Amino acid sequence: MKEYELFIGPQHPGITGNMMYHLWVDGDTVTKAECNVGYLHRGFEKLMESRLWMQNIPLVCRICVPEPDVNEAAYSMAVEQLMGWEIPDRARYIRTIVLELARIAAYLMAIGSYAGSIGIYTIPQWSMGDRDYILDIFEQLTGARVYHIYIWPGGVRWDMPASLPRLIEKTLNYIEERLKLYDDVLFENRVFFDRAIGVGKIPCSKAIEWGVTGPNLRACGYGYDVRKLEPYAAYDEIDFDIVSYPDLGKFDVHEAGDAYTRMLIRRLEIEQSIGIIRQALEKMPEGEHILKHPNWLRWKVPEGYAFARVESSKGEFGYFVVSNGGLKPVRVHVRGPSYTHGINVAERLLQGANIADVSQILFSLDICPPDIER
Amino acid sequence: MKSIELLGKGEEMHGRAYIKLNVNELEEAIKKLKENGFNHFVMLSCIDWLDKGKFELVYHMWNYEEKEHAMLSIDIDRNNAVMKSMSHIFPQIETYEREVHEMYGIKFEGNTRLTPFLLENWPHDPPMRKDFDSKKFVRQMYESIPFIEGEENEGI
Amino acid sequence: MGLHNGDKMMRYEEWSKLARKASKKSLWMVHFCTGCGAVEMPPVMTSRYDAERFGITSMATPRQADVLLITGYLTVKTLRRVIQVYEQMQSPKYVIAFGSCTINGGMYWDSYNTIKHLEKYIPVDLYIAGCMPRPEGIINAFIKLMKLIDEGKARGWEKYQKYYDRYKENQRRVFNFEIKEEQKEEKNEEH
Amino acid sequence: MDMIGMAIKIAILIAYAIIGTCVGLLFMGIGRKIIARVHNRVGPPFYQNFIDVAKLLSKKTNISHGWIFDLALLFSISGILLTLLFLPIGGAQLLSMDGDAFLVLYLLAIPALGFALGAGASGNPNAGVGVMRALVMMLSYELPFVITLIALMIYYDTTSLATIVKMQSIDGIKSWAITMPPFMIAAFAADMALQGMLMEQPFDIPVAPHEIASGPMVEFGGKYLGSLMLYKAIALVAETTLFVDLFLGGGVVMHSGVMAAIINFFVWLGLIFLLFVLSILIAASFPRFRIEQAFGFYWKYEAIIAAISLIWVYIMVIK
Repeated sequence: MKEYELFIGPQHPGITGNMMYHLWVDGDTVTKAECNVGYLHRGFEKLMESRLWMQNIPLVCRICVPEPDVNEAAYSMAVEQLMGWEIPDRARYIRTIVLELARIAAYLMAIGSYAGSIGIYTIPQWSMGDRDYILDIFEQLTGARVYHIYIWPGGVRWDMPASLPRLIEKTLNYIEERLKLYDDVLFENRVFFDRAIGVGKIPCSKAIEWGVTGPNLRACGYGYDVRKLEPYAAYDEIDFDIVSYPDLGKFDVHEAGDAYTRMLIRRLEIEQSIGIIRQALEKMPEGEHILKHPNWLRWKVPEGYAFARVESSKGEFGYFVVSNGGLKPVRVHVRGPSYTHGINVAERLLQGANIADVSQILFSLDICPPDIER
Repeated sequence: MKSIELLGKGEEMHGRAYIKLNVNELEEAIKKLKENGFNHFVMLSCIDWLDKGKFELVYHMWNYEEKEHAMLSIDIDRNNAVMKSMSHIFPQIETYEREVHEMYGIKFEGNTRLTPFLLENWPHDPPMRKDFDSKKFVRQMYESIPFIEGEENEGI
Repeated sequence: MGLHNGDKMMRYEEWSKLARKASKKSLWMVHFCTGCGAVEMPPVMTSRYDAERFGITSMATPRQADVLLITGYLTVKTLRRVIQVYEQMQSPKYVIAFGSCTINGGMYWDSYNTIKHLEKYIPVDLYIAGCMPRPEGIINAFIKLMKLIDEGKARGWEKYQKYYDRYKENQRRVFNFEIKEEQKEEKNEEH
Repeated sequence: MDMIGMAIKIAILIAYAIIGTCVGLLFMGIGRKIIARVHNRVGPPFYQNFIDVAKLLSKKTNISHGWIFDLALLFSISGILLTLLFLPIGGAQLLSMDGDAFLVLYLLAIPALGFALGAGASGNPNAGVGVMRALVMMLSYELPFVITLIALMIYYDTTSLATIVKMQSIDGIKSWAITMPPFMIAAFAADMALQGMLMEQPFDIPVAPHEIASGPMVEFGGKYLGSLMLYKAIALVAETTLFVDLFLGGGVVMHSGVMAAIINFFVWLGLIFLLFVLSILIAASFPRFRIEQAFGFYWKYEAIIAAISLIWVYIMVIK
């Protein structure tokens, strides 16, 4: 059969959002892949330059749709660096809890969509339903399901209600129970092993040079996590271990850096996040939750360059904020983890892959197009 | 900080090294840092300083062992925006250069893939330049298009 | 003869009524995530809200589907694909637009790359307000659409056929890059 | 007399088609409900598939891709209807002849070829890939299935489906083939082949939405998709009936009399329903294979299982 072209997306069930891969296929094997993005380009960075420092908060959370809180946290941290603020202890703990809850929600979504891509539709149905319980917590805490606009420069928008820890604990227990079901149906399924092991393998020696971060990098055997490298929020006071490749707990260890290991890392980090939230709830001190803000309309941020990074469920999120001492930022540049995963890494991994595995590779990299395009 | 020691200049800014370089020193500096543990290229940002008449390119690099972040900054002329491509050192610089090329109109010599990236068939000025007026563009481009009003019960 | 024709009309009316009854209970939507509203689609389709109760499922290709959901803002690049998808769908077809971004641009009112008013380019049967709409809102919109179909009011696709030229003209104006490119080429040839 | 006989035959034929589609659509609807329960959902009403078909058939525009595209559907539906006519349903069979067990195998291949024609005419690369996969799938599941069929033929010493059913129903449930150890394992192999025929996970490779956007039916819409759903409904009935005829005595539990015919019909209905539920439950709990893995699964494990049963049966017959 002669070579033909295949378009995966933008309207295709096997694509991770609104983006497109242009594949040249020979028989069943992809010979060349080209990523085509820009379907979600709203020009955020341009918009932020014409808005006040506080007006940017509702914008930044829209950069990563499945996990918006990391954006708010990173932007706030960058502004705090410029202002030279130390945020109150209670705010740090609340931020930790919110970020970890968002991580669990994002991981559940990632696992669900990955399972859909290999054809087991039970898991997405379950995991999306379970994710909704976390959104319920967010609704009680912040008033919104998806875009919370909760983490602000200087702290969090309002204090955590006294009844919330009980609800969080209940939800976490429920999710822990459900994870056992996921293991039975997906992570210990023979067909999953057949499908995922050795597929979309990132060459581990090249991983860092290619710019792989987050769970994908940890699946390659590098135990790097921004939460440990550059502790933000309250991560320096919380005891947790990084999950990385050879140490997969009760699961079988196979090849490093393939779709199987990447998904298992995500699965194990849900448990890790549950542990972190429990500790944070226990250690959370009383006190103020936010610093006093200057008048937002006349708020000038001192001149300088600030870079803040956080660990999102997809990898390293970075905000580069430049101020000239004015009312508005000069430049806000966002480093989305999918920027490297979706373009450079995916194009290389798709080369030589079977077309049956294309969707699986993309979902196991957990590519999120909005943070490529912004 | 290790990067400042290695390159012999620079200052500390909010816990990160900010190193101002000349254009011709950059390639050497990136290579040197890469050999010395700065093996993670974080990103390439561009800042348009309209009043100073220059573009500032910031190359962010990260060292996993030393936990150190280095920002290598260079200035290029705004009217003659040409720069040498660094994509042979880190493969992902290629994508960042594509974006900067599209958004600011900076040409990167040596990058063979400066094709349209986020925008499609964009005939206007590069949109991220400070002199591109977004609001005026929106008025001209989108607001001027008329609504199509049908009769009643013909949908909205 | 007249009577005969009337009979035929009557029968046609009855049939189309039946067809509407069937099509309102089985709305298949295209699997197309155009914007951030798409993140609320999985909860709608899955076990918490379960839209399949109402016969709503998602289909892989536009040929098989009836409803096009515009989930949020549209960039010019996506609009081209949306129009292609819309024209590939087989009538009767309906469009539901999500969120404030499709109504007037929402928070991207001054963005250079998003179209502001969706109805200038394709007919919209129903808008859902909010940024972003909640799953209950989405299901409510579907029920409202069912009502509109039942009453024969969801006729955006007929409007598209009727004012096809004007829609095409608007679309051409927003994609007018091609014209400008041609002009550029001409200029180059002159030089 | 001939005319009347003809008319009766045509009436029965139409009745078969209607029963086939109605039962199929009903089962698909109930199946959706059961799957929804597995998913922790409420699920659509059981008559949802009837509404879906009605809606698709009432669509106003129906894009065709040339006469081959139209012919393809005709091919598929007529092929599957013809298959249904040759299958004993609750012991009653419309058409029969010696060697119809082989004939049914060939008839079952016609719809796949029809698909290939239609997808080829549509010119969509996704459809092309899907058809290639469908043909490879057919090739894979046919081997274990044919081996089990040969085992049955050797045991019952016939090539007629009617005879196989009759021999199994001599003694009620006790004489069903599945009660004998060699046929138990053969039934397992055949059930896996059935899973492939029904295109359910782990063998829904030809229509995988995430990989090739629902494969051969990518360009089908409106009335074409509606007809395709009708085809699928009849195919579901025909394929499960084939299994019931081969291993479960065709659902025959009583002999002679109108009452017996009705009871047999309902037993048959219950059995194909159970088979269908089994297949969708397997589908709900497994991911899908890659095509070469499916091929390997059928030709390595399933074929070996089927071959063991064949040898076992052969030894039994010789003794």
